[in-house]
Amino acid sequence: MSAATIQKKADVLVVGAGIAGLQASLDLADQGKQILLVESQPSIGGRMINLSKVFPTLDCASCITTPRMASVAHHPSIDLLTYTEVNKIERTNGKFHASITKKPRYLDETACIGCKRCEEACTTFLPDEYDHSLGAKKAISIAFTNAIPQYPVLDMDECLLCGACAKACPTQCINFMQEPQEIEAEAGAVIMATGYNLTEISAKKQYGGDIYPNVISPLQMERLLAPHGPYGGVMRPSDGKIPDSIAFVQCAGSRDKSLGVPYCSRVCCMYAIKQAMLLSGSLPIADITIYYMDIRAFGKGYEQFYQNAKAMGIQFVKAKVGRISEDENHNPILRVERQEDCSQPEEVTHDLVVLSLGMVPAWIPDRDGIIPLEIGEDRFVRSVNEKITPSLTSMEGVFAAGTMTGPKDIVDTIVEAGAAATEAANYLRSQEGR
Amino acid sequence: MEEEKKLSYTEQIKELRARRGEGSKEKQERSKEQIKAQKAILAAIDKEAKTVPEIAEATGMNTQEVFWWITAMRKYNKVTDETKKGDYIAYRKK
Amino acid sequence: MGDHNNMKILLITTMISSYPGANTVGQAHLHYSPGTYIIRVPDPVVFPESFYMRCYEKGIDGIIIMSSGSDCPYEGAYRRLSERVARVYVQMKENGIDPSRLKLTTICTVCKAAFLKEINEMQKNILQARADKEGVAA
Amino acid sequence: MEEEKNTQSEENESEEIRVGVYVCHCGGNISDVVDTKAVVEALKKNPNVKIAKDFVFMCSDPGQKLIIDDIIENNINRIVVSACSPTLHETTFRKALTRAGLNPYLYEHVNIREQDSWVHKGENEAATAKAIRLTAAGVEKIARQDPLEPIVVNAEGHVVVIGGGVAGMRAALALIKRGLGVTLIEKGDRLGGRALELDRVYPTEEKASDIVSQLENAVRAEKIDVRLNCEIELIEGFVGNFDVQIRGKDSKIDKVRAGAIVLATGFDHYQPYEGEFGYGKSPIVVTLPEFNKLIADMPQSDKFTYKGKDIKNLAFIHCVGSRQMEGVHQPQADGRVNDYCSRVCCTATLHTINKTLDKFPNLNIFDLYKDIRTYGHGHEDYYEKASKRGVTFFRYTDDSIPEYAPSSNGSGATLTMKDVLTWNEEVSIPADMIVLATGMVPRDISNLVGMLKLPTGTDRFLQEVHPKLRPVELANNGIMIAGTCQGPMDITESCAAAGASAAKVSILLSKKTIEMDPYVARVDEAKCDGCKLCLAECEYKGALFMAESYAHVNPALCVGCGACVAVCPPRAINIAGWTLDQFDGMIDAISMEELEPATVPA
Amino acid sequence: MAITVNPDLLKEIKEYGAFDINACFNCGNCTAVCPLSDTVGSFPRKLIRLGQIGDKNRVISGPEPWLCYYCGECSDTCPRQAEPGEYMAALRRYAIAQSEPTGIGRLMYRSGVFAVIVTLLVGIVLGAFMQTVKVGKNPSHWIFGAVSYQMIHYLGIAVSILAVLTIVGGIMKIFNRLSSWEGGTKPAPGKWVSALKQTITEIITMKRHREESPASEPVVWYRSHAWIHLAIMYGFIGLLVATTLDFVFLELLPLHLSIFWPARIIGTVSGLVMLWGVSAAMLRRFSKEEKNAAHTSLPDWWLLIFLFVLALTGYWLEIATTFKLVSPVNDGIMLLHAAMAMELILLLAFTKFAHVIYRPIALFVYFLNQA
Repeated sequence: MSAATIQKKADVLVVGAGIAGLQASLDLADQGKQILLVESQPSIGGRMINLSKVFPTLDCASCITTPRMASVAHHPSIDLLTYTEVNKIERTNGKFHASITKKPRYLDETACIGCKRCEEACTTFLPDEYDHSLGAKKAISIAFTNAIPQYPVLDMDECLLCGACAKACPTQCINFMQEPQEIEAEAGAVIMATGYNLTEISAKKQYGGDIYPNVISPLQMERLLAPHGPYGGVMRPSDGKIPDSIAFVQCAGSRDKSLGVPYCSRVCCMYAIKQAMLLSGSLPIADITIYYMDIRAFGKGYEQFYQNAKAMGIQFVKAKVGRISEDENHNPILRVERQEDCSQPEEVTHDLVVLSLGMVPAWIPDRDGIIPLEIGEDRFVRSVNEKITPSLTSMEGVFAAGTMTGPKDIVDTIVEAGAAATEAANYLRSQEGR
Repeated sequence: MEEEKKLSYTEQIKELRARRGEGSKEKQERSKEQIKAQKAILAAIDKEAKTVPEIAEATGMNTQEVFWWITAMRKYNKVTDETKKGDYIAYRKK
Repeated sequence: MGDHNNMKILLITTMISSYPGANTVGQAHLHYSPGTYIIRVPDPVVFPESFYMRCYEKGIDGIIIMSSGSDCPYEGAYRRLSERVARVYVQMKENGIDPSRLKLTTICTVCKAAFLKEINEMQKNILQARADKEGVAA
Repeated sequence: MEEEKNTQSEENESEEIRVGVYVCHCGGNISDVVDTKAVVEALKKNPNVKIAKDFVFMCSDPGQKLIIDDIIENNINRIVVSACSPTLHETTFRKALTRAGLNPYLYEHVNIREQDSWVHKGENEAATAKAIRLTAAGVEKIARQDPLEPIVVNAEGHVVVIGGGVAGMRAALALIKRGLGVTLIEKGDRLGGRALELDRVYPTEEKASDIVSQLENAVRAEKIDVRLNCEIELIEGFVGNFDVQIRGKDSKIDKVRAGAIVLATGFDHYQPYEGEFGYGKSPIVVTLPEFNKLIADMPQSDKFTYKGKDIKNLAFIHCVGSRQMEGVHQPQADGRVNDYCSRVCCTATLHTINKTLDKFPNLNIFDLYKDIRTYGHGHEDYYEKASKRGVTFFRYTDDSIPEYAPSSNGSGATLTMKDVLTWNEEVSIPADMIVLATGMVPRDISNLVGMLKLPTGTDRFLQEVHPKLRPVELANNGIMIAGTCQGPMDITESCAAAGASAAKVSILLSKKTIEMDPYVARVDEAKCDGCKLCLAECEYKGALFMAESYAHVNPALCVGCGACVAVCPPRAINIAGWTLDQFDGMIDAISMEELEPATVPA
Repeated sequence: MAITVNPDLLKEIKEYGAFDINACFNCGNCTAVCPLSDTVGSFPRKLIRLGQIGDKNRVISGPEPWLCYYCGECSDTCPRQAEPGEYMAALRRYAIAQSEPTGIGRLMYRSGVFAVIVTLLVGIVLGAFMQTVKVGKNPSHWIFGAVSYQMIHYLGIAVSILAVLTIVGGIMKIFNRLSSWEGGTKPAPGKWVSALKQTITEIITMKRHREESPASEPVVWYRSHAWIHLAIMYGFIGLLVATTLDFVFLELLPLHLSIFWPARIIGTVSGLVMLWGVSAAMLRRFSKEEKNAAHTSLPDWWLLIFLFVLALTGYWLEIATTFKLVSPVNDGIMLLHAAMAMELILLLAFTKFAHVIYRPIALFVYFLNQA
């Protein structure tokens, strides 16, 4: 009953449409290469589109990502597949063959006009993963307001099968019986840009990140700070209180061998400082404290950003938080050794606590298959010529960009995506000669 | 494919419900719970705006659950923000 | 609401931030007064002082310049724009136009709340300006 | 190009303006609130509108066919579609115009969904009035629109890379492999740059000399035009067409034409001032680069001897010349302090410490830091390894910078500071030798900066267009940056930047010509009175200039911001596609009281 | 006055264990996570840092090493796996070694071979010495066929006196050091009584120890460190009481004591309790499941082995006495039992066993300074 397999051909297959994949695709497509860009989520934009603002410029993340997303979506040389999984990529005779599955959204994308009438009609509420469960969505919904493309996804597992959405749709595009669509693609080169996950919020038991409602992840804080966030402001999840005292716990998921993440995640210091600055902007009287080991503001303009934050009155306390508990009002209590003043442990109560979690690879070859790339000790995809050509993977013709090779901030990701595009283009050219 | 398209929505739903079997009931129960929760909260803030702790007290639900529903109904334009009351925002039915 | 409908507010938006910002408000199906007219430009710095004065002459009640602020991609454009707006205020004063009928602000692509707030404030300003004028006339 | 424009405008004048208006229902999304029929009827009264129609889905194939048929059969030459946001379907309809043989810029998209029907639910009448005014404004705008063509400039398929360090070589290689011609210019007498000073590099522990020779051999194997001992004399021109004058060792000037330029001019080491932690006053105080050179060739030994003296206690001080604070540190020559972090020194220092302990395992090593910034892949391992090998760390702050005091016998020194790790107690650290982890400062390229008006930041490094999204491009179109001329980086990061800048160059030069948006300033020479007011407004060097008594625009350099437009008294200068006349027409339509058709002024 | 940094102290402490402590990067997690660290006694990082910069005086003068019960939470959660708990254990060994003047303790801790040789040598000497006095023709107590009862009696007293002397020396030294402890204050005299009360309560109940409950390893009570320790302690005290009672009432009582005689009951029950405790402790160390048992060193084993063998041989002798089993093997076991018991007392000041003296003193000082 499933439709015949669709055949596609491209110069380069790009896996992942976060900022790295978008940038690599654009850099290649603008050179005239045909790109097949595959994204597993319903919208492109990756992690970046859901951030509040970016450091150190404090540009609105969505404002600088949306144009790039739109350029990709409208680019004549980019064939974009969203809500699509890559199952396998194989290299035969110098060409890559990918088997790809387009997951059913349960609607006809060619007919959908993105009007959201289905979403309004739907009565089933679910936690919204784009707001990291802080907010709600419907069983049929468009991922987020500025999603690209503006097609909803129907969550068949949660659907009541009431038919309200189908009745509301002006184009009759809903199809409850839709099946996955198989796609076979051939490409001359591959760029992998599958991104990162945060370290599990439950990883450090002493922090109770999965138990205490007011101990949240940094991506949740991003949503609270975003102008279109779930609460319409910074409030805490347990009861909607506007917090007076907010703390950031640095290295809550990095530089910790007991968590199996011995490396530094590079971005946590800066995003915490950024969030702290944004908080002090929106909650001018709130006390904001960052508990840290070393402030790693190493990038261009980052140190100055850090010094500005200090000048704004954000408290930087050199201490690693040992444990977190909470009182009867769900106020988190941190236990720290405040070593700058004395050597003694101290308990401090805050209204809201952000665990500055680190980065782990979202996709790991030996766990998730698809394509057999070598990984390093840190489980990220390994570069075989790290100094000179960081985007080179262990497989000829496959290049990696962004956080799939290690933690990285946006600017380093974009630079590396450009470098990966260059490598892919040059590889294609070298293959032509053969 | 062609054949499937011809099925009307009612037929599609009937077919899928049959495939789903018992699972359907569970989802309908949950839906009833959801509607109940929304109704209770909306009733509490129909006449006057209330904060999350106040709604929780009025409805007997816990604050975290109330707040999630407020967020949900805020998003779908059923609830609107009113004035700030202390450290909390008061919400009113739209 | 009736008052609001006989009111014309011109929203000058930028291609990269406030125009998509207005779309975001639409995508969220939020409500604001229909007396609002959005035009988009690469950058509002293009308009001379006379453009604004002509608008008021033609019967536009209020103008909100929704710039890109620090996100502006053009060198020096925001500085020039704010300097120009200052000169427009002078001309407005000279011509007896209430200065609250012009506002320079920054709206991002997802600034839903700020967008609505600016419109509401402008409506209030316009009503106040009308009342003041009537008061003077009376 | 000028000629082309003229013929088109002539054509234009001879032609009657015939606008077609199409109002979309969007399957009820618009038509449930906006009375689309009323919009059509109102617009029909506009003298310029020859056809007005509504349709359920304009973006659908039958909808587009309506437009194409009207263009072909009814000689419609301007199109207005009132529908969703232009961000969704403007390109769709422009393509339809092209298919029908009409200039795609003769199209106006009016947003009556996101900015009308969706936000004015329940106020149908007002929403309809708004839709009429907005659509009329669209008609006014497009009636005053000329056909536009993209700006096309010639693109020389050759690149000049300035700087023969790792980043420069890396960029040159990527470009030549892409099929572009490359001239690589190096000031010194050999390729390799700062990497030549290094022994082994973190985290791969490769020999830096291997990296350099690997790159150098690759450069030599390709047809890269390598110019050693050469400097830039002059650069003129603009994107696609730069004229680069190169001065050789014999002062002979050679000219190269390039479509783009990559700057990879590198950095200088921070040089401590005399007396900074005893530097220059005592021979036992050296900088990290000096120390690396010193121990590079030393054999492994139980004893470390320096200047005939046994060294037992060796201290390293971080952040010398970096992360400086105003009022705390001595300012640089230009009166500013180096307030930036030099990024590489933490890992470089710990890398050196480990190397030192490999050779001299009996040394006591002390490390005085502010924050340990071992951020990158494998960096933290050097920190841990150094700790495990018994290095003692001390953390100082700007309130307590280590104080250097030579010991009374003159052979060693003591460093005294308040140690954060010891709850701010004062500690005194014996040191027989002190190594200062000096940072990076921008290399002096003031000749290039002046010549090309290159933007620099407050840190004096070259300033990219956008620190987040466009990190390897300068505001100067066609000039890219790679490596440490932009800010501190290590070899990996410099090479990645070189690859990224090669991608940007390839995009520019992949075809023989560069196509750019037509939305740039245009001067009506008949109106221009040569008052020059516009010149002061332009921030883009060479974009606007005076010649033959009127203003000229170089469309390759103009970004179309419109700053010049506003100051022109006779309205002689305008942004193509966004003229003030067009906006005036739109305001007329928006401000019309009765929903009667506005007329287009002659 | 600035502290002059001395990097050699840590090297010295490391000879007593704590082989990973250099990895420490002073984050302070250990102090913050420690359930017992507080404003009076802050550890472990404070002591680690003092070790790193080489402030020997402060390292050995504080009560902190004795306030730590080594629950393992700090080591479990240490981001650098520097084993701060193990460092605290090493500090206790270091402190014991620093408190006795002979240097034997120092050598025993630092060299396993030396420790074994000393143990064997002292054991043999004791055993041989006990053989010097021949048993009379009419032994009053037949089980002492191998050793003269009188010999045991008086040697026991002598050994105890010797032990007491070394202990007193140690106590004086430790008091001396604690008086220079920087965290210490001069509390009001009334405080002494309550501090003493708190100390005794803590020793009896081990409340602090039990309540430290590491979040990372929620163990059942009978497997918990505190309960095992309590079992060993009460078992040992019980046996000490039973033995003393036997000694004191020796002449008044019939020879073949019934196992229902109160002192016997105390001995039997205590022996069982201790045997269970010691077995459980040894099992924990074998399995190495918990962090705090992962790095068992010879001094830990030494004490456990001694207690285990003493308990086992004690039972053997009890059974032999009750059922009047006569065998040369019993004689040998009797000799072993007596020799080991005396050795345990004799080497008290030099081994881990010394903590029975030092910990209460440290606790007393701690409570004295508690607000």
